[in-house]
Amino acid sequence: MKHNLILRVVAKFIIPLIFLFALYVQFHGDFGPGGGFQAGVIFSAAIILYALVFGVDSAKQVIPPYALRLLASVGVLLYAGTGVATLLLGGNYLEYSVLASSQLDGQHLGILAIELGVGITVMSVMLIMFFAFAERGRPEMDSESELE
Amino acid sequence: MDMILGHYNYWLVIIIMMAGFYTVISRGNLIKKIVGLNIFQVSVFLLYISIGNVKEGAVPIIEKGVTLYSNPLPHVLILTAIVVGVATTALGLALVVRIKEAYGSIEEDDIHNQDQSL
Amino acid sequence: MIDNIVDITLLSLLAIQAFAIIRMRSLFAVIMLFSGFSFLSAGLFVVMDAADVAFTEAAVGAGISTVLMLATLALTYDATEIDRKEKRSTHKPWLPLAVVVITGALLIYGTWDIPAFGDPDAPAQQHVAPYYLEESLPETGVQNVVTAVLASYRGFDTLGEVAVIFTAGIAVLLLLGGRRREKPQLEKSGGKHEA
Amino acid sequence: MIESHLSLLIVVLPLLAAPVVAVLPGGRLAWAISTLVSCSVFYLAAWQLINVSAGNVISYELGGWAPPWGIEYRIDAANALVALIVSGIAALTLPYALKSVIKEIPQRQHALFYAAFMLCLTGLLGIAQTGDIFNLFVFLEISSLSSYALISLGKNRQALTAAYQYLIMGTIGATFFIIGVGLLYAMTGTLNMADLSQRLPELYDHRTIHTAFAFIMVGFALKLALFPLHLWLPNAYTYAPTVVTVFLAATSTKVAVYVMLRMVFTVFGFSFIENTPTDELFLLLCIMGILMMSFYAIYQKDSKRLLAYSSVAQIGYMMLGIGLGSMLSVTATLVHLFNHALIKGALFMAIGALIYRIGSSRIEHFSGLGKKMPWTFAAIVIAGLSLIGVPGTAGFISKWYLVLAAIEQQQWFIVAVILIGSLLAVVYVWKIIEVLYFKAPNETSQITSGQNNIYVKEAPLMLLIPMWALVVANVYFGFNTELTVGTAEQAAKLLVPDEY
Repeated sequence: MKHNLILRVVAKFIIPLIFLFALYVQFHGDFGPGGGFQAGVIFSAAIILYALVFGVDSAKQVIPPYALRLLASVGVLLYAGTGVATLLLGGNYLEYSVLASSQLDGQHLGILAIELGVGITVMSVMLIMFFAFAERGRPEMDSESELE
Repeated sequence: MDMILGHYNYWLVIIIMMAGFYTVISRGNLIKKIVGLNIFQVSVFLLYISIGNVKEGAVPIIEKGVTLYSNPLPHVLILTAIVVGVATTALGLALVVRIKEAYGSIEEDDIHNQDQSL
Repeated sequence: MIDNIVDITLLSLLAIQAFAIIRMRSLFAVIMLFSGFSFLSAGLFVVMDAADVAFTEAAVGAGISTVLMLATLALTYDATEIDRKEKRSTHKPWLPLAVVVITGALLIYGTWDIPAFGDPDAPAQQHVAPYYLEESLPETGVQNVVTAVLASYRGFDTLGEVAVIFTAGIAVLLLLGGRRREKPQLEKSGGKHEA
Repeated sequence: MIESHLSLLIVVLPLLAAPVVAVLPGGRLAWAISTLVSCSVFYLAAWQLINVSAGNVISYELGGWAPPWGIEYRIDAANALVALIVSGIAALTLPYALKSVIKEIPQRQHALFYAAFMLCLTGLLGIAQTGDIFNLFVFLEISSLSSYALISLGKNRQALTAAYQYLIMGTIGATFFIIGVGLLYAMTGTLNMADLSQRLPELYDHRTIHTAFAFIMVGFALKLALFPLHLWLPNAYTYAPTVVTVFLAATSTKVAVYVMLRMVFTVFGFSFIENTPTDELFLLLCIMGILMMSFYAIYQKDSKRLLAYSSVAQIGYMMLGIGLGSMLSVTATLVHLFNHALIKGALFMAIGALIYRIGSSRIEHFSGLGKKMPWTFAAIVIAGLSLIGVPGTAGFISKWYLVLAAIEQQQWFIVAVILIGSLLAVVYVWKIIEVLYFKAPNETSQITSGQNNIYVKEAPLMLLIPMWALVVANVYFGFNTELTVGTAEQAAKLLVPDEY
């Protein structure tokens, strides 16, 4: 499959669109359906598609596994850290209203931060899972074609 | 009749739920058990969303001119539950892969026999 | 009425799929059916006005879960076994059947007093939820009430949810991240992505 | 500032520690951070207990939203006692873990191991602290998922099947629980426990509420391994790494018992339970569980499995207190919950020390070790006496209160069962002690460990100190009952209304 020209060209065209869509879902959750979780899944789907078409190894060069582990942690810390920030600013845990001068701005900022945290963690964990399963099967068969 | 119209939804959901539950507790194949567990959970999601449904209600995204919305709280709970569900599935499947590597089988009976013969 | 018909049709299809999954012994077919099951339930969520849930169920149930199940199938059966079938169970199905029938009967008994489907006067629609619908826009500035409740009113649940996902990531790394036990010649690729 | 956010920090500190620990390169630093965090959490939990010991209730609004719209932490003496025991056991298990983990788990997994441990702690503490029934489910799943992963790390391949079995049973339990919660929500529209307890009494005769109750009870009976839903527990405890067994045996089922208490007494109210056959059913299952599981324990050849069956029997004692439903019996449940954590913690740590030296947990391989490892042996004897319920130990106090509660209601049969259970405990504790002390060190039976018992040395100090801290606690709380019984009575007053 690594040599299928049409697939490679189409993938190259589609993957940026998926990224764009993921970003839209990430930041549009305030107005329509969507949010960090869905965006994270879509974002990881783009990279999984990349891995399927161009091989797991080249996908790993894009995002090395240790970076994924780091990112998963960063997402959780971003979320939990937002709560700590509100504590330090004198509010209760996750009381976003204290983050800015007005309640609405504070809420907006807080929700933005935690949704980002959710998105980052979900994306990295999905990829961690995908790579873990893909790696496990590699020696026995061409895992890419099996996983499709 | 009112009873049926008002409750058919719950009853159908319960039937699906029990089909999933039966798959989990009666099948010996470890992958199929996980599939059953997923069906069981999805039908619980359906139960929650049914509870939050309001006739003629709209999707709970505030818009001018709309007065009747569906209940957003069950949606929130189920979003969380879906995530918990996929986390459980992933962990369960990872265990299945390891069990296969250790026992050479993912059938409960085979595994049981191997452990007994030790 | 149209809603009801769509609702009944989708639910019946879901029930048929669920029963087909019990009967079916080819695991590949089971997983594919499950994927369809998830997708169909996402459709049902849309019918019941839960757009966010539908979106997530489609991405997770029909997407991630299915991919992981297929990956597991690929890892646990030889590629040459075209029809990867579960073994026929040697146990009598009576005990699980009895458990399921009792549980189901109890649940149906329990729905007898539950408010009718879609009833706008049900306690669930009257107690906490109206506050969210009225106050979330002025208090949080978010139009999507589901997002407002998820991220702000019940933000701590969502933190827990992120922790659950994180736990699953750690668990998968613990289970599959290392090298295999029995195939030493393959260790190089197995352990490479470990830091 | 900390004062007002105390109850929150107890849960958030380990949650913050987990992602940090997960990315550390080595195990030592991860261990140090985890230990530091659990010690601070223990300190905070002690502080919290002092704050509520006067009978007042702390309420903390997460996100600054008032309940029932936001999630609330609601701490009274019962929560504080459970949080104290969970964090206390964690603070003692982690120092013990350092050596044990190095021996049992591959080096590159250490950081992830401690991260999973922190997450498990987060989950258990989150359950203990929360006043919101759905938030409870979320934290239950954090603790469950991390437990599955931790159990699967055991050396034998049976650890994998044990973890899988636990995963299936645990998830069914959790799903039953949320079905129950969903039905409650349909009838009341709220998820806040205090709010639920206000709204439920007028709905007592609704069938939906009865069903919801049944599902929540079955769900948690699975989680706490109430006989006959205990099938996952013996395997899980037997095959998990030592440290994991110590921690889970001392905390996980205890937290589930606490949830049971909370559901029965706070959310539904015991007057609801009395009108259903639930309390009689509880008593029946507990009696059967105590007798049958104690018998099972006697016939085990593996020391960890023996203690696991004993745990299932002990859970029967705790649930007896719930089934009797009086102030005295609830006090007994809470005291036993606390004491049993100390007992099983100490026993599993001591068995772990033996495993550390000889690499096997089978009782026949322990022959003669009592003289080679006198401190470990003494710990087993004292904790074993406490498990039996000999006067002068913590175990006596809880059984004493349970017997009093049974006598108060003139349930002579239950008194008899408690005494028979104790006699059976004498038999199975003796079985270990006999091999340890009275059998000569056997040179030929050590096939699995590859060494013979003659050259075995006493366990290292890092294992002995936490073990003995628990042993001393077992004796201390056998004489000084102010903390345990005092707090439990305080909690029981809030849980059981005055008419009893």
